[in-house]
Amino acid sequence: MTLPPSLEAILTFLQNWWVEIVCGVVIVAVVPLIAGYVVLVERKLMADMQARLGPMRVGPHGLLQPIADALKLLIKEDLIPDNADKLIFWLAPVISMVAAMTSMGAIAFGPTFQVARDINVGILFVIGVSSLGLLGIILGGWASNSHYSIIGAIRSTAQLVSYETAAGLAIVGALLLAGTLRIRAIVDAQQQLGVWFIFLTPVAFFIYLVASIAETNRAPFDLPEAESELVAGYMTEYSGFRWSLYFLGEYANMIVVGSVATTLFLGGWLRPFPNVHWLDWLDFLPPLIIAAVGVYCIYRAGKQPVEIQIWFMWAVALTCFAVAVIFAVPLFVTSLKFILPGLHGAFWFLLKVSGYIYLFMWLRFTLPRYRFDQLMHLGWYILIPLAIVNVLAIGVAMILESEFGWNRWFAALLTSLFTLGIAAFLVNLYDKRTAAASSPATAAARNPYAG
Amino acid sequence: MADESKPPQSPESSKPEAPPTSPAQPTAPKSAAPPAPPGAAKPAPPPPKAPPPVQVALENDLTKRYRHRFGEAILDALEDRKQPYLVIDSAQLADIARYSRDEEKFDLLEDYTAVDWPRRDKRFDLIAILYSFPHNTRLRLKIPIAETERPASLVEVWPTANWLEREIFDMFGIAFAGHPDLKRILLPDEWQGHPLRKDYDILRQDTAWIRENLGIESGQ
Amino acid sequence: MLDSITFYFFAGVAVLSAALMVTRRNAVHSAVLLVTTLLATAGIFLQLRAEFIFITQIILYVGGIMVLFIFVIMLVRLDVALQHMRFRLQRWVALFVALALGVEITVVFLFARRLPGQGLLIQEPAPADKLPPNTEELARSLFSSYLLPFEIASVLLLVAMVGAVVMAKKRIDQ
Amino acid sequence: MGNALQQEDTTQKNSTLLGADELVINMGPQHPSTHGVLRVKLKLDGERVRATECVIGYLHRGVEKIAEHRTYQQFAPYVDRMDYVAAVSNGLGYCETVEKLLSAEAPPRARVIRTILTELQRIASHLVWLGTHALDIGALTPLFYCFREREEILKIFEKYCGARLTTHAFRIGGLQYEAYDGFEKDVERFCKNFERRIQDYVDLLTGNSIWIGRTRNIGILSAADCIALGASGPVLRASGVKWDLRKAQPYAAYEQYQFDIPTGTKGDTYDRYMVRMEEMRQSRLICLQAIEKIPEGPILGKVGKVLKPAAGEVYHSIEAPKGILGYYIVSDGTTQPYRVRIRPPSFVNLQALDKMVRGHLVADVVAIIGTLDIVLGEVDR
Repeated sequence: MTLPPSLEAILTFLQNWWVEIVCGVVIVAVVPLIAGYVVLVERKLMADMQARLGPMRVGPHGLLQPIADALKLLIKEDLIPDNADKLIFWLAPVISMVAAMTSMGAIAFGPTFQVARDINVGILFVIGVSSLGLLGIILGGWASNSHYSIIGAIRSTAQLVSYETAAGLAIVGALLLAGTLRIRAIVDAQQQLGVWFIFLTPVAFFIYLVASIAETNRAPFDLPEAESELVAGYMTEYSGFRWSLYFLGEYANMIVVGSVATTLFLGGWLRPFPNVHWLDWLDFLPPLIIAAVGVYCIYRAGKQPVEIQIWFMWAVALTCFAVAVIFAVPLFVTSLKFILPGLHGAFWFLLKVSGYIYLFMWLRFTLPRYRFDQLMHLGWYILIPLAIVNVLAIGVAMILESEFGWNRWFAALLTSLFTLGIAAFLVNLYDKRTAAASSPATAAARNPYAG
Repeated sequence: MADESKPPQSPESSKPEAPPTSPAQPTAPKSAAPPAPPGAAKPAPPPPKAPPPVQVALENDLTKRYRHRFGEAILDALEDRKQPYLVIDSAQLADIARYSRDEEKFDLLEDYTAVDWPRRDKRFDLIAILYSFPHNTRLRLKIPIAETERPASLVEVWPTANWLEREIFDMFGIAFAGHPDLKRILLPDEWQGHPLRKDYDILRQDTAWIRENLGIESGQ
Repeated sequence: MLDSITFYFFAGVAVLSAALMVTRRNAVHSAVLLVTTLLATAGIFLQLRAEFIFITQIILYVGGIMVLFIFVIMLVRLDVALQHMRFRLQRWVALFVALALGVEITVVFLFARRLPGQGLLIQEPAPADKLPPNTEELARSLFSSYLLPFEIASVLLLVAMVGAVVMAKKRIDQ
Repeated sequence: MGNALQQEDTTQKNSTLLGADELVINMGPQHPSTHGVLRVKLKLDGERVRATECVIGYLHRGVEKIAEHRTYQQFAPYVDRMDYVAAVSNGLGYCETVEKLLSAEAPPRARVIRTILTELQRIASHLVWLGTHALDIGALTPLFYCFREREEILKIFEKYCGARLTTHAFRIGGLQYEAYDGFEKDVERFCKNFERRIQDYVDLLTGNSIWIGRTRNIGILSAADCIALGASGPVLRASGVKWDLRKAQPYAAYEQYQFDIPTGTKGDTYDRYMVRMEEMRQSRLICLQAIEKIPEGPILGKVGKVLKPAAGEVYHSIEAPKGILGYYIVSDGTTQPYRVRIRPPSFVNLQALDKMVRGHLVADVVAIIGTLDIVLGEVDR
């Protein structure tokens, strides 16, 4: 049987790329769901910290709330303001979401899960493409033709441009240690060194943490959408489905920055102490944790008021057990050992990302919001100088280690202390400046956007 | 909302101009502190029974100082339920206010309002309630003015008078001379009528405004 | 086969959006179309296995420069400003430049066809997986053979930056 | 009207935004943080405020006019609807004023219970302020903590008089209801808990550098400005004037209790925050002192069923949570007041807004509106 050449080409194409295509489809299909559940978790956490229950109505403990929300958003009336630039208004949220999802493609969720081929500028790809979401924000703000929107867009742009600089410089620190831009190679470098980079360059991690919160527009840096000042910032005029695209983009971005931080600083998919063999029992943790979740569900099932909720809880519990068994099998069956790193790697990776996102949420519920000029000052006067000094310090430490044979830990400690000293100095300087400039009379002369 | 004590004015009357005093005006504002020009214009009201006098003439250092300083401009000094007040001539209002603030240390204009006595010659009483932080005392100034009169604005003396005078203008239609930004404050700018005047019925409203701006027939 | 499809796709998008860009009246639309052109060009870079240039194109041009572009367009009414700037010979100048460019491209193409192996048209490109790692190669040549131009360029940028700060500061102080 | 303004502005937008000219932004009346239907027109240069204009009156109900057509008792519930966040204080002011007009006095027991309820109301009002103020500045969580505590207070009100928000707790001449069984216990339990709870807010906000950065040196109002503009209450005390009507001219039963008047030094937003926090602690102390010994005796003085005050007039003011709340009542000897004038603290304090926000950023406007602690029901009446 001979196939026409065009069909054959398509078949070879599919043969070569089917994993990537499937993963891509999975990302597009699953990320909205994950984002929805991240929102649910956020609401539940917020409720817990604020002495209330959070969503409880749709499904047991509100577990189906994200689906209800998604349905509501989909069937909402799609409003476009009269004076809006229709084309751009339509395009902007799509840009935001596409950028976030595309950048997710290059992230390695485990040693084997990665949509894009492991291109040798992987980490730059993630950062560069996710920053394109900015275009969506700025265009959306402009196209809405409303004051609140445009001020939100201006703030957003200024904020992202400033904090991307700091984030980029912080990443350079980790990249220097890894010596590569390739995502898998970065994690491998951490395995070879036997240490996560957060311990070698804590300052860089801290800078990245702050900058990534600012980049994803989360509190305390959520000025572009500060609801008490700008209603909803650049999203003011958006509703329904378009609004949900922005929303998705925001949460997908959170996952992206969490993944970048995990890859660069938290050892990616490596379990704690990957090289220490007497700690190999840590491999049993993932199935145990998942099984524990199942046990908890059974425990709660008895307390559900409605019968269907009891069944639902049992279903969740059984799913957990099934997953736990899947995780446990390669530990015992030698012939299946080869899937161990992939499976457990994904578990550890997602666990770390969740921890990072949890930190975001915790900060959001605890801290008041910065004012715009304060935000810019923090970025330009503290984080960026600090990041530059940090890059220099890491370079010095590496030379001390390789050329002068210093102990790695000693060099890292010394340079971190040095950088922290600079940080203290900068904060001190900043405090003095603000004390001098805080009265409106003198402050009026300065433009907040000038930084 | 209907008020038992008097026949409600028909709410449909969209005519913005105030109709003449409603026939069943409940009472004559008789007994309260008749200021300088009493008598003639005021028809004899029917006082149900003679109450014991609660307003007594006041004579102390404070009133003496005021009288000494302003003489005839202090029309009367009285005390009502142990609260002193001076009835003053509106022509000297600004001077007396400034003197009160600077010399007598009444540094806070606690409130500034008006009362409408439609049957009186001088239709309105402006009421300024002063408080002195150093002496912890209050003093009321009562300034009778005629309907057409434009009393001096006190914004220069007490900046807080700004919105208070705007409210008086809004509610009573008393225009203050020299106020920096005299316009309505609580009611819409285009509203007709001044609600706290006694001839403005409680059921009345600017129906035309409501129809035009709210798109409904009546605000009741 | 696939390579050709993607190439023609990217090239087509680039040319089309470039053409649309110059014909749009709305400056923001033009900017968005320019972004599309740049992205399509970036795609071609990626196809050539020039990952570093690809990502630089995206980060610098699309993420940085274009955002500032749009920022300025949004805030300043460009159409008004342009009306002041427009002069009558513009059309002829544009025509002349376009013609010159067209002639240049034609000549280059003709010569490239005639002289194979002379740089412009590689007869037998090396297979993709045998190419030297692009990023490392770029870094090596930048920091060895082209060190001086590279440093000069960075000093130039520094000068520009300082100049911009000085100008902005002067305006604020007024 | 709002639409017209918006229209007019959009046309100017493009040419003015960066041109360092002026941008007029219309904040409210439907804006998340104008605490009701306040509309503020902001003239901006970039994000800096050049001038403001408040447009109020959206909630105007003509309370003063209504008063002229109601008997003295009938009007009492209306005052609860002005500052609906502190209805008990409004009622206290009105009842005491009418009592003065009648030359009557509430019996001692009534006065002590009035004091307790009013102080609880002060705490509740300040809690609403703290929660919303923190929310405006971006701290989400304190709001829920504050409302949790406020709920305890409202429960006490509910048990006492059946209503939670617009309580109408007092009657002219004293009280309608006797304190319920276990009233003292409830108040005491609340006060005991509240000490710990207030520490939570302090932990969340007081030392937080972002909070300090957002409130220090923001919206400074000097003592002289405060007095000139008539600003009273915590706003006045935060600028260093140690003055409180509860001490200066004691009413209800305040002269029996020991408490401090907290003051600030600078008169900025942070000082006002500290003053109100300390006021809550002091109110708690007053409540604790008051429940220790509530005198026995009648709760309603002899005022008669039909109130016919002798012709004349009276002015009386109390220290409401938001400032001086004054009532000026003119009687013509009938059962209905001839004129009731209410001196609303929010209305007068709001006047200071313009002075406070000039030169600050848009974000500070929100903080300053919050720190003024206005209730639009009272501003507009």
